Amino acid sequence: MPTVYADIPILSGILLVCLAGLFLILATPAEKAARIKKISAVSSGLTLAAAVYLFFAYDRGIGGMQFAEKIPWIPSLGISYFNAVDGFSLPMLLLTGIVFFTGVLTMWELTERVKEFFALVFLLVLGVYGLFMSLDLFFIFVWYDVSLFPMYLLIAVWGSTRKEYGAMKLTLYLLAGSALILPALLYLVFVSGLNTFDLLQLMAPGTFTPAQQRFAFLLFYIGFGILAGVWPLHTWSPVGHVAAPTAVSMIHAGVLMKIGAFGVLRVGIFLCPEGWRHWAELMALLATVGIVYGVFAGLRQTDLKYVIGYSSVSHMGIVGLGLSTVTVDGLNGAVYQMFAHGIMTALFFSAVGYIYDKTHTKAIAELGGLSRTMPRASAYFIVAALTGVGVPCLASFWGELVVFISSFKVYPLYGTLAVAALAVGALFILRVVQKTCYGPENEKWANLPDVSPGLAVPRMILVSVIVLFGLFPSLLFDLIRTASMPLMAGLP
Amino acid sequence: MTNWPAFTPEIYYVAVAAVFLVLSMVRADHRRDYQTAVVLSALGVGITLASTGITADLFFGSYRVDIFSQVFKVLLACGFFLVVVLCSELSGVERRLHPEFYLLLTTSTLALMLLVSSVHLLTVYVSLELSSYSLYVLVYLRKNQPQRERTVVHYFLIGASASAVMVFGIALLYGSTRTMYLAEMARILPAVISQPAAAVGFVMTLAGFFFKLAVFPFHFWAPGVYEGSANQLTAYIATASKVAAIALLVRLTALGDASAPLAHALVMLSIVTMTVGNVSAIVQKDLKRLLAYSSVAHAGYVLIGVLSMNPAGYAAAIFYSATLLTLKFTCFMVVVRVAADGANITVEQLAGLHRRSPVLALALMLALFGLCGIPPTIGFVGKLLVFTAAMERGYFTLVLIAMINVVISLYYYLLVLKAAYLTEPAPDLPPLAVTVGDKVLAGALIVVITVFGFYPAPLIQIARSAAAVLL
Amino acid sequence: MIVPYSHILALAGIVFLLGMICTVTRRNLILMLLGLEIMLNAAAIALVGASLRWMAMDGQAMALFIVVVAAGEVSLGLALIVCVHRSTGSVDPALENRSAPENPSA
Amino acid sequence: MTTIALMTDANLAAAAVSCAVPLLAFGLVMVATRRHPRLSAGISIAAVSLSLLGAVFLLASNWHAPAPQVWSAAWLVSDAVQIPLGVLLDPVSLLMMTVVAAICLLVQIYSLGYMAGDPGFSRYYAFMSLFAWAMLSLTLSSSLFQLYVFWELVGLASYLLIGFWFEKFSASQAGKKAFVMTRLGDVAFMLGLFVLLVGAGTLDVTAVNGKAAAQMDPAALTLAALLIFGGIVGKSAQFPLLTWLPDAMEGPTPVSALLHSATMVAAGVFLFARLFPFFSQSPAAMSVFLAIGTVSMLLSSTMAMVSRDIKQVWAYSTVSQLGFMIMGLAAGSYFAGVFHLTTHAGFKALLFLCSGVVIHALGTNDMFEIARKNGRRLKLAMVCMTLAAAALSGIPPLSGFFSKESILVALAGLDNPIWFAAGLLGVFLTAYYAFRLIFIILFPRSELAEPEAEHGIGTAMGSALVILAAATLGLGFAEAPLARFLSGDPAAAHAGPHLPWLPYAGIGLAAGGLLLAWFEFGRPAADQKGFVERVPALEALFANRWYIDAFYARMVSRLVDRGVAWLCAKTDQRVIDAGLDAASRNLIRSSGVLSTLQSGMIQHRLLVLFAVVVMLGLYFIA
Repeated sequence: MPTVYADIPILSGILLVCLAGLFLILATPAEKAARIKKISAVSSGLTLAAAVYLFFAYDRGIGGMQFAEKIPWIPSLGISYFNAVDGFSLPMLLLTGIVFFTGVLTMWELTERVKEFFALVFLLVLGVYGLFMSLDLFFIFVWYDVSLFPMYLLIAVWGSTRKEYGAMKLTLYLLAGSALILPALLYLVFVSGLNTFDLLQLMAPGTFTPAQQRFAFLLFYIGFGILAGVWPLHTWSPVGHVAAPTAVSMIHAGVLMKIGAFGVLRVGIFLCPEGWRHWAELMALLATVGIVYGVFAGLRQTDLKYVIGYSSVSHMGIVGLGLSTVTVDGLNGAVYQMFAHGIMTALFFSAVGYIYDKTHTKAIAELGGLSRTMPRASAYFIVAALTGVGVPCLASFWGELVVFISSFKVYPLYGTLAVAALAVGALFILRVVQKTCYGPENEKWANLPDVSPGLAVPRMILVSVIVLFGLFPSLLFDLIRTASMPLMAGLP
Repeated sequence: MTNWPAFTPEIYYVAVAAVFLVLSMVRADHRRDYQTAVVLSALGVGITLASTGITADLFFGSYRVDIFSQVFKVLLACGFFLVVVLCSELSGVERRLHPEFYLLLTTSTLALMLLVSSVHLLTVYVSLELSSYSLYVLVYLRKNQPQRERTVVHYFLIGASASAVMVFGIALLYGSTRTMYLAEMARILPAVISQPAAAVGFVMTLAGFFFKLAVFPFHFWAPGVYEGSANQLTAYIATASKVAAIALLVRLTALGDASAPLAHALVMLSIVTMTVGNVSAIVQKDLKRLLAYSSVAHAGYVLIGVLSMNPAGYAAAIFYSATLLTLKFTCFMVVVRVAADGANITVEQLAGLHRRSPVLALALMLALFGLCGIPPTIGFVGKLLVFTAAMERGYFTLVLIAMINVVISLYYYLLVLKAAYLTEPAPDLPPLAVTVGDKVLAGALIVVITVFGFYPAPLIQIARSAAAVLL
Repeated sequence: MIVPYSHILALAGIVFLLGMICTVTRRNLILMLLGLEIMLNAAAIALVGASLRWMAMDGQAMALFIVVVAAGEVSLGLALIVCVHRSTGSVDPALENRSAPENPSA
Repeated sequence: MTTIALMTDANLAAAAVSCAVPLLAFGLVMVATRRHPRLSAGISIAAVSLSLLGAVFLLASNWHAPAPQVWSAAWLVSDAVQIPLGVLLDPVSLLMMTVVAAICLLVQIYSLGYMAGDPGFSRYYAFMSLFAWAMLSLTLSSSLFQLYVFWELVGLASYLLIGFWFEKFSASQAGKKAFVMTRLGDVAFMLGLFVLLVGAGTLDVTAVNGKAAAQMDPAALTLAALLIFGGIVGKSAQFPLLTWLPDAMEGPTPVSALLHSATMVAAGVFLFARLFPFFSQSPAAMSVFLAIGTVSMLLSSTMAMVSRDIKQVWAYSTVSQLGFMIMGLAAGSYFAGVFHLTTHAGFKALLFLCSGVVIHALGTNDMFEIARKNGRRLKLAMVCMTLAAAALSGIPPLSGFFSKESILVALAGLDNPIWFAAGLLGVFLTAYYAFRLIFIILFPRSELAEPEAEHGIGTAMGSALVILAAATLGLGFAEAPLARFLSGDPAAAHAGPHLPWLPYAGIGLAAGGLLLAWFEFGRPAADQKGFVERVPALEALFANRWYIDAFYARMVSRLVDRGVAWLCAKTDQRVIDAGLDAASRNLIRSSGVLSTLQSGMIQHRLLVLFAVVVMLGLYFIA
């Protein structure tokens, strides 16, 4: 795969914009909430614009790593500041941009400790962007943690039900993951004997013996898998999602969970293809259990956000299943599904967040008839739900379809189970839709305002993205293919 | 022929000690004492910085001035200066005793400086004792602390036993190597390390520094002393004396080559130490106690670097000591500022810090994340270096256990964070007396913690060159 | 030399152990201090023996230093004990345990 | 290449346009014109009439060229998985397309009157356009993946339209039920596609019908056929997934007319016809289909015999007619099935629209109520309904007679007479329940309620009825040309043995049913109690849909909700989570213990200290 270096460091530009936003926010006095919001909106919008530009400027003919920037950072350890994007990371960047921007907009009505909130969100997103674009193991780990530790405060301060428990659980869980990742990273760096943290150099075939790859991959899989909500390490996710405030659940379920899957892909699969092959069966098993388990556990939930949390577990299971097939199709489907699911959950949480802000309840039993009182809000909710059910021409259908086909070819049993879970999934999500949106108008909520045009903007963006990629999946698939095909071709 | 200029810093600190001796005889005036102390210690930093370039052997080669020692002297001077800065109102100690406090602090610092350059077991022993004795007395100076006697007695007894063990170890070493010069010992020891006497002696010699560093089983004093001594003094014990101890530990372990049993013993010690420290820190309510246990845990992490017994490991340990200095000091700065009346504070008393002083809260947050080694803080780089060194030796399990410990530690650090950021302050609390100077200091610390956490290359270079002279 | 080094070493070791045991078992601060001194002296014996073994002076020098430092240690220790006695009226470390329960947090 | 063809080739252009236009209408209405109901209606009607024009044009231009034409372009290209977006023009797709477009147009015009003044008017037309788009594209799909996509989309449209009046609990419930039950079938469908893909390596319709499937391992082929048929069962509400259709009647009546009788549910049969050559390669599967079709037909007829709800009756009859079509196809007569599909679309839509008029006017579904409220006042509706009912029960010379007869011929051709017998029984029952309803409404027993405020049926609704009635009358005589168009030779109309007596048997049984209905409900002395109602057990059985629904309800609540789901949720709380929490609690407890251990008497500490030192010493000495 060729590596094309950038004339203008756009990638660093994105990071710098986040950083600048962060400092601007810190510099603004806490009373000027409006200005803080404007700053965050503008800078997040800039990053989104950059991401979109990259998405279209990326030369799909050449493929490989593009817009690369490399600066030696800690020479004595062979650490370098190395950013680049390929067909895997570009969709993730775009996703991050969209979710970040819309997330900021959805929190427009926040009043409590605005300054700190947006500062932390910027820190979080800085880490996310960095992780997706970094090709140096040191930085990958640094960004990984940078994107995690603001979560604690974000959830514990601005969250809701059982927030401190949820925050603590989530943080410990995820950093337990990093406790496995760091040793594995160092292990690989040292057995390679190259004294470099450069991913591209390390991934040269024959750097690691199969045994080493098997060993390291397992650690990566578990470590990153926690963040990707792999069963049975998923229990932080519903709790955390429920506790988190809207924008944070959007970013978290929308982007952070993808970091886990992306980490497995970028670090685990890139460095340890042998290990990948070796553990694929296990991955498939866990993923399938996750898919089925998620929908069934979701059936019993009475809290709106718990429902979404479990549906995320199930959908991320689909991603895992795709990765476990060790085929180009599986990879494509998985990455596409990561993108689609990100947008979908973002929309889901933004809709639920709005409903919660107005009704102050997430208990499904208390809701109902919202389509009458707040038609727009429930419309967004229904669109998200239908996407989650996997209705065609809405984004996530294609990812699921491709994953199902490839997994059915490789693991007929798991594939069948995963497809069968669709029916239950439909039952469980439509039930929620029926109980919250449909039914007679609920006089308790009769005089609640509907989504104001301003707040409708982010949600409309998400909806249109879902429809766009639902109608033209090739936009994304052609891009992902440029990365997945050489990867699989490069495998021994 | 002795090269006196190389000895300037030590002489300077002797002079400072003399000044305070004089001050302690005239009528006490705490403002005056404070200002003098600040000025003099700042000057000391300058002098030590000036003397970094020098290399010399003094006193028949029993005292060595080189980049290694000078780096540590700079660190010690900085630690001393920072601690002194914190003493603006030293309410933990009676006003009339302030000169003595500074005097003993100075002598202890002096002793630590002597310690880091001593390359002869005799000098090592003497300077170690000197620093310990000043500390014993300093701890006793704490005002209205009901149990100070027994705190000091425990400290003293454990310290004395540790030094006894150390002396016996020295005797054994000497008995099996016929020399007390570390340089020569480095030549001879590898040959004889297989003899039990030599090995036992070696480990027993380390005991003295284990005591200072609060490595299991010499750590029992830590909680009591941290809790029982004046906040500023606790800051000093947690930073400066640790730094020196690490220095000597590195110097001594540089002698013995990595003979398997020795390494294993150290691995055991470090694992037990960090686990004991972290696990027992979880339930602590008193912030200083909690920090005491956390520094026990950190002693364990440092040991990882030391026991790797390779240049990277030594560099890592050196870097780590600087890290500890910064991070621990930041925490104690917060402690000192929050506990205005000089009393101990519990974790709950941090409540609403983010309201009462945002900058301190931010500094505390970064310091805590640094202590549990989360990027992008300097603490993470320290851990990374240590683990890298261990990994070069192939101690994968050790690193894994250490990381698990990190996760455990995260729990109680987050509890502190929670108190500082989540809980609202009690309404009747007086506003924190945070001067501009404090804000600047806190800001500087924040910058150091994050910037060097993100771009540590220069510091790492210094640490490596310092470690290079050992071999 | 007349006595072989190993014997001296054994003697020193025994004395050291005795000192240890004294320190651990005694309930009296003064006696505990005494035990510490004994340990130091054991070290001194070992050193002197060693310097005899190598026919070199610095062991003896070290021994002298130890004696001196031990003197300082004793003075400090005794001063502490006096303070303890003032505050608790006893020289029994256990007594203070009763007088003040330690570690309220745990 | 396809893009160029789009410019040059009239057929492709017409097909593309007529498929795409309703989608545009949908988007336009959803985004722009929700506030202006009339405008939205105008847009979507214009769109669908454009599609109809296109369809008619295609039908006309290909009337003499039955050679299928295919265009396709890549929609999604992963590595091995490639999903094309294409157009396949062949007789069956053209015919279906025309039928769909025509009925869409009629129903939308009809809805102008029926839905007038509804708060969700625009939304209604948006969904209608959505459906039109999905259904038209479904008919023209060139590959099975594409077909599956639109198959799901029509399901979505049906979900949205059934639940159109979402305040009604029963409506939203019915919508959910419809979606989930069809989804059950679709899971099988998807798996079948996968098996087919793995076996035949392609999902292109022509290829699957051609050689590609031929070299498949017969077992796999049968498996694939059965699984795909699962989709048909779901969509066309066949046994055992037949109970969602009656509930679907909760939607507005025009919707029932369009989706749940004429077109969408017929999509299943369409798929059968579409893949007929493929299915017919597996005799085992075909016999299963035959059985399922027969069972569904008979079961639903029995259910129709006791229902009091007029729309329910037509819904049951839809199921049974679909079953009839499937019987025809499974019996090997491609033409019979498709022909019945066509005619059925006409008269069943007519039936629903007429009932719609009645319901709209009298505000009740209950046939006795309607009779009491003097429903026969509505002359046009009554005439058309009777006509359509006659067609339904196969009375000559109406369209239904011809199509049914051709199916019966096909059944008679089978060596096992039971299917034929079942078919004849079906004819009898159909006539019986159809005219039971008609007679009940026409000859009210109880005294007439005073006529209330008159909802005159507008021109919009009336015109639709008339057109459909005309179709019902005329379509039958189009048998021969249709046969030639569909399968090349006019003789295909009567595949199977030539039995001169057969038409008379059919007519006779239909007449018998009619007479029985007259005897029980029509004649002045009748007490309007059917022979089934006289056997309470039987009536209960039929009225409760043979307890199929109860069975499903129990399954869902017992097995899914309180079974697996409960298990999973509990595992999450009680095992995984609780385990971790317990672990951390124990850690904290141990921490308490440890820190007390470390704060004992000084001697203890020293003891530990020395002990460790001694142990280290021993460790080195040993």
